[in-house]
Amino acid sequence: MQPTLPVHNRSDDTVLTPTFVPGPSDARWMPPALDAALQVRLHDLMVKARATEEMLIRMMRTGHGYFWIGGPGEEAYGAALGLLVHKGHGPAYDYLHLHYRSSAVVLAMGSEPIDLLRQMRSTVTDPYSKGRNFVNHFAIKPWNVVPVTPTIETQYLMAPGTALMQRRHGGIGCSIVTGGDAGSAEGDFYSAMNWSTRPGSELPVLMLVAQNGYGISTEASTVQNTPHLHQRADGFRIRNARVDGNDPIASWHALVEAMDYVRHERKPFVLQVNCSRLYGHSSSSGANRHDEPDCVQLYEKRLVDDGLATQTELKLVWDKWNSLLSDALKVVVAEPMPGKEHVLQHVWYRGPAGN
Amino acid sequence: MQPTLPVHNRSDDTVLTPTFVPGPSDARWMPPALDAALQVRLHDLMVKARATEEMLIRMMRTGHGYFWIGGPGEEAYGAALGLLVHKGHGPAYDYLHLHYRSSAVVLAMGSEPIDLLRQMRSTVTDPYSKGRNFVNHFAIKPWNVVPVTPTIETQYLMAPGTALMQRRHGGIGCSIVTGGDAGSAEGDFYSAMNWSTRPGSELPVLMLVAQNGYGISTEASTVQNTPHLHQRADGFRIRNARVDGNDPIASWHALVEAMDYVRHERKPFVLQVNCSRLYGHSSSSGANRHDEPDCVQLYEKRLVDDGLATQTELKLVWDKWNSLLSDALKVVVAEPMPGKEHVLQHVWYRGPAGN
Amino acid sequence: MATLAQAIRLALHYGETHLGVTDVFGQDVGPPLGGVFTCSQGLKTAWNTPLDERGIVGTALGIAYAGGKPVAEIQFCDYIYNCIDLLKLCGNAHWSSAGEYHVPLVLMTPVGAGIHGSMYHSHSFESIASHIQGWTIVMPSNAKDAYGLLLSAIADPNPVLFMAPKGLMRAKGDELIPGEPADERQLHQMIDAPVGDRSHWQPDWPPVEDYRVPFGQARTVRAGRDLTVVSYGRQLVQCAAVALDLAADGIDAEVLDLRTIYPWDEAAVFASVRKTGRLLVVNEDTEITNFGEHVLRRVTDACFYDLLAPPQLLAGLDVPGVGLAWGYEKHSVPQPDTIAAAMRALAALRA
Amino acid sequence: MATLAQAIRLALHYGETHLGVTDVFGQDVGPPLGGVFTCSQGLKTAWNTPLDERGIVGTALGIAYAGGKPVAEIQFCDYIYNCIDLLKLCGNAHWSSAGEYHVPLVLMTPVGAGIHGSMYHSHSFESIASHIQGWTIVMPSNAKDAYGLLLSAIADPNPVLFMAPKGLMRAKGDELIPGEPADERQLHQMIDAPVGDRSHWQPDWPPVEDYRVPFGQARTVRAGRDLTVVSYGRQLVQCAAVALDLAADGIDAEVLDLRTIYPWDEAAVFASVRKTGRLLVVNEDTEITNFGEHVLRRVTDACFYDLLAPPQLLAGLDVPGVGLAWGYEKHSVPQPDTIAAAMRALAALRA
Ligand SMILES: Cc1ncc(C[n+]2csc(CCOP(=O)(O)OP(=O)(O)O)c2C)c(N)n1
Ligand SMILES: Cc1ncc(C[n+]2csc(CCOP(=O)(O)OP(=O)(O)O)c2C)c(N)n1
Ligand SMILES: [Mg+2]
Ligand SMILES: [Mg+2]
Repeated sequence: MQPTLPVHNRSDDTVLTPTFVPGPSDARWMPPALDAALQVRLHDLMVKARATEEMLIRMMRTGHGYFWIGGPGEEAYGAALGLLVHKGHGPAYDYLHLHYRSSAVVLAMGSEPIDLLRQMRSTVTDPYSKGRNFVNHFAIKPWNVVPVTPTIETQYLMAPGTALMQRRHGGIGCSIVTGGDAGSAEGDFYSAMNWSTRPGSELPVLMLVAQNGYGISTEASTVQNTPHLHQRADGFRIRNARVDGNDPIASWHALVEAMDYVRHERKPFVLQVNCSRLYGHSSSSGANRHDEPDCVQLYEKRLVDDGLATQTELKLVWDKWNSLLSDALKVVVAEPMPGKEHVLQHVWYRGPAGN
Repeated sequence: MQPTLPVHNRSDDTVLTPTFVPGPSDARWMPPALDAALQVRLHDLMVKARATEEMLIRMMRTGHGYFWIGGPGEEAYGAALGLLVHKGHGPAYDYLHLHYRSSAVVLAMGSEPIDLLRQMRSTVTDPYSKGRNFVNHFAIKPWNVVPVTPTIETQYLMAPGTALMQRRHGGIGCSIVTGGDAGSAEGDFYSAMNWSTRPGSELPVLMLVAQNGYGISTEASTVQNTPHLHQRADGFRIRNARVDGNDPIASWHALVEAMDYVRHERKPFVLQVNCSRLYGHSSSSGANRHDEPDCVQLYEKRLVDDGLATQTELKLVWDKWNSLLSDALKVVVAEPMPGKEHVLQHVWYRGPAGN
Repeated sequence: MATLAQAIRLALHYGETHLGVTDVFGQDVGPPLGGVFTCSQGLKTAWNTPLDERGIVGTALGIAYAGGKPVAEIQFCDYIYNCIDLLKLCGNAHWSSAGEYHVPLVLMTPVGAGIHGSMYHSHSFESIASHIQGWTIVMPSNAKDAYGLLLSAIADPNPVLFMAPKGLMRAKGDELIPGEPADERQLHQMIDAPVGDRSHWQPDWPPVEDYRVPFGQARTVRAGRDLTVVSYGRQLVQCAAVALDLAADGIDAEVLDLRTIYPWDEAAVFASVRKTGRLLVVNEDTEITNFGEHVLRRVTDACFYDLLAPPQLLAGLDVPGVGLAWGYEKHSVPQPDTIAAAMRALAALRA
Repeated sequence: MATLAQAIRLALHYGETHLGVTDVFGQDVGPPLGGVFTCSQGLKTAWNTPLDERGIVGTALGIAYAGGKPVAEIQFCDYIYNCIDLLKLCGNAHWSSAGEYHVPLVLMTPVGAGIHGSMYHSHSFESIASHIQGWTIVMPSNAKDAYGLLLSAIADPNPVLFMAPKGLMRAKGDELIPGEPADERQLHQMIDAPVGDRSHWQPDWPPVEDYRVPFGQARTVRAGRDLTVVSYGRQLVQCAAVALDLAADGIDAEVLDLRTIYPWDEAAVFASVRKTGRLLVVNEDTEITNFGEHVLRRVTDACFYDLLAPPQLLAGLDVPGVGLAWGYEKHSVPQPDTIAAAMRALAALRA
């Protein structure tokens, strides 16, 4: 197979907007074609994610949760990624090593917004952590979404492990790991690249770096010398590229190409997605709206301009999700909170061996 | 200033043998010119180091020490490095963050072989660790040789700290860190590159990677995908090169050029030195002689071929060091061993603050 | 009165201007934020690092080797666990180099629960820390001690771990720091960065003075006859409040604030236990191989025949984390009611 | 009889062939060396990793998540301290994911002094390990227990830390492992890799059988009336030898081998202490916040009124490392003479 996406040329400073190349033909799975219907669906999923995050922030403000951290600004590439995941359980399917701004990914995969509200409110019904972890810390075993780690960048260390099982299993399953730009300063980012390129044991790992320009209050560019983190992969001879993560179509194409390479060459790829951090770092910094490009707004304008949707249709999408979310909130606030009897549950697993 | 050594071109696979470029003129320090006298001196220092290491191995075999690990095979670049160090105390001078194969470096700087014998035998007179640490674990404060860490690669994390103080102090002092090829797999190697390239705070760190092809029993090339580790610096846009570390003249020139850049540009440089591991990993693997290029033998042939020395003269050098070492051993075996009264010494420093 | 966070900031300022501090650094420690708890706002030597704890500790060690005086921060102690090897190197460099080098550095890190911090903003670290050699380990329970301990830490030529209880960061002291303005609004205007754009803001430092809390000296927060309660940090504050309550019921507890966790004030604790015959150690680290068990062992060694009841530890439950929902925290971290129950039970135990 | 290293190798072989082990890996674990102590020679799933402990533990966790059964090795526990955050993640994933995931992995690492290993080949790790939640922690003192504990570890669906005492790696057992050939030269010829070129060597595995040492069960190595000695690993062997010596002097010690350090056999220890009234815990980890102090606390809680003397800990001195010269090791790590002295002193103490 001819790789279709050139290795990033370090002196080329332009943002990559790859042209669409049909995905690989695979008996079991193919990326859906990005036709008009899918463009509309992408919008729906982006709104699903944004509306959910905005509800989470409202919950935090109104005392229905202690702390918010999440993904507004990462819906465009997130929704595309969620749709492109080869979803299922076990090494035939993709593993997801996500960070805490990945709501769009799991919502596009089919998660229910109400479950995020549950984790936000720390109810005992929270399926991801039973009220133990902050919101957006997922764990969804039927879909290979491994527990989101509260420690930055450790997820990169685990991806070679799942990818090794996938390499052995055969097929097209890959391990997808996401993280932030500041977090790439941890040595773990490099360990992942090193472990994914062991000679003769190259691994199908798709490493995403969400470059939003910040780590909490710190401008990433003031503490790391690179406008383009994906180029750090150059030193490992790993193919890499970057894409405008605020553009779902560009992200889609870039992901299709990167995944095509990872799935079929069974080698790693580093993809930088430039995106916004629309409500700042977390509720600790106020969770106020920031003046940065809003991928949902930009995409809505484009859909209208391209004649794929009308303002009214777009508004209906928002209404649909907002009303679903209001209903969900009503359910969630009535659900029980964990008590003493839950504290010692799940310290030890007592079921059968194997995973 | 025009950098004289080009950034390593990743597609260029040839070993770099830079031509000599006069060192920078600096009021306080200049690299000595590599004239005939210095070429002979390099040989003397290489033999000093080799003879010392061979004595250490003999001590291990004859019960004068529990464990040996050291630097035979790293004398050529080590002696050159030792001579090129801007030696002294405090941030005006170079800091050395060495690993456990650096005997040639400190011996070329002027250390006495007897002190290595003391550490080998764990006598109370061992100036580096008072019999606490394995041999070749130096700590020489008057020369800014910071304690050699038994943990692989952690020395790379400290070099940006000393280099930061040197950056502030001004002048030409730099921080030199050495380590092995296998050890570069630790994330710490990358952390050091990241911390040395913070925008506006670039640091004068010379990072050396001694590529001997092995980590203990493991062929480095079987677990890391790179024939040329220095290229990992590409991802950080750090200048890098490699040199035949078995050739003291080539090493000298490469070091002069790399140091020139680091000292005056105040930026990092990664230099890979290809070398041999002549007696295997350590006494654990037997410390037997391996069939690899021997830098001392190769250099002796060259000196004779070039008419810079006769076989007789070379033998005199060996005799000088060997007899000095025999005398030293007699002294050392009569020296006291640490006892109960030494165990709790130096847990806390009780002298004045400041270093 | 200054809050604990302000006291830290004042101490760092004093350290920069009088004690040779060259660098205060860590994630978000420099402008614009000045630390997630504002502890390093307005400091002239404060700077932001890459998000890399190993790099932070390694760089601190390098700075210390090269004659600087670094005060490095790990943003939360929950993120220190990838650096234990480096902490060990800091603590053993003096010994391993036979006294050739020493390591004058301070590492600051916020610890403990009490802020609904969930699994990774609720850790305690004193148990593992006290198992690492060569470090002095301190934890203040109030602003003035924070100031005094931090100055002692900065002045010390060995590595010092300064742990600040998260839950007390905004707690105001009840004693002025020497040189602190009496009016706390004035202090606020002088040293707290404004909301919004801070690029032109400069602090107006009050003339704080040298004040040291010596290492290894506990403070008797409340004298009493019936039992000895040893604690530190946020739990000390809870213990002191509970002791006051119980006094009304005729239980007269002596409460000691350890302040220095290692090396700790054995003499003060032994003297108190010899008087009361009963000991309760309270902390919120998890209970298996907990530093309090070390205190219990030493007390059992030294005061066995004075003990009227088995010495007790009240600590965090041995669970993998402090869960976010209040039900988890309430039932896994000592709370006033569990402290009161433990004190009552111990007072009632007969030898 | 098999050595402890051979027993580990046999257990890994059994694990590969009968218990679903998919990967045995770590630094120098695969061919040609098969582990610095030869524990993984000849195994079909053994492979060499990059020199990167964080990568090793992270990869093990990933393999476990993806349905594999990894047995990862940290070459010496002295090099595990940059991974404590990852050990915590392994141990809390089941709890934090509310039971969604669990982590069936085994981490092996050699521990302890006794081989002139100097500062970084002499560490003990049980104190910090037991402070991390979600792990079962075991340490055998003989070859057969090593085999049985390792099979239990492999079969367990939770993370298990298997610590092998360095100083006992070459010690031969005195009981055959089920299926082990009775002639140890035969075993050697079957499973020890030849010196020199090994590229064509294949082991000839004996038909070893399933044999498990259950977790949490101590073993009474010697019954006695006068005092209880609790230990494990290399120190247990020393304690047992000393107890035999002291019996000649009329001091009749009961010696328990804990085998599982966490969760440990409280019932057995309590029963023994209730009988003897005296407890000595012996290990070689450093003494401040030492796992033995936890045992002491629980015993004090449960058996205070049965104690005839303060329960004691004999552990490593609180120094930054075990120095290389024998004078350091002798005076900082428990030795037969210090163990004997501690046992005599305890037996002599009157309540
Ligand atoms: C190991 C570790 N260190 C520090 C933190 C605290 N922390 C949480 S998020 C964050 C910033 C992350 O920035 P980046 O990686 O750019 O991701 P972003 O939040 O911008 O998406 C920090 C420092 C942490 N969670 N883990
Ligand atoms: C953190 C850490 N892990 C493992 C070891 C054990 N160890 C000592 S030397 C060595 C191999 C180092 O290989 P390399 O870096 O190539 O250096 P070389 O010995 O070849 O000079 C290993 C694994 C260690 N000392 N520190
Ligand atoms: Mg960011
Ligand atoms: Mg090597």
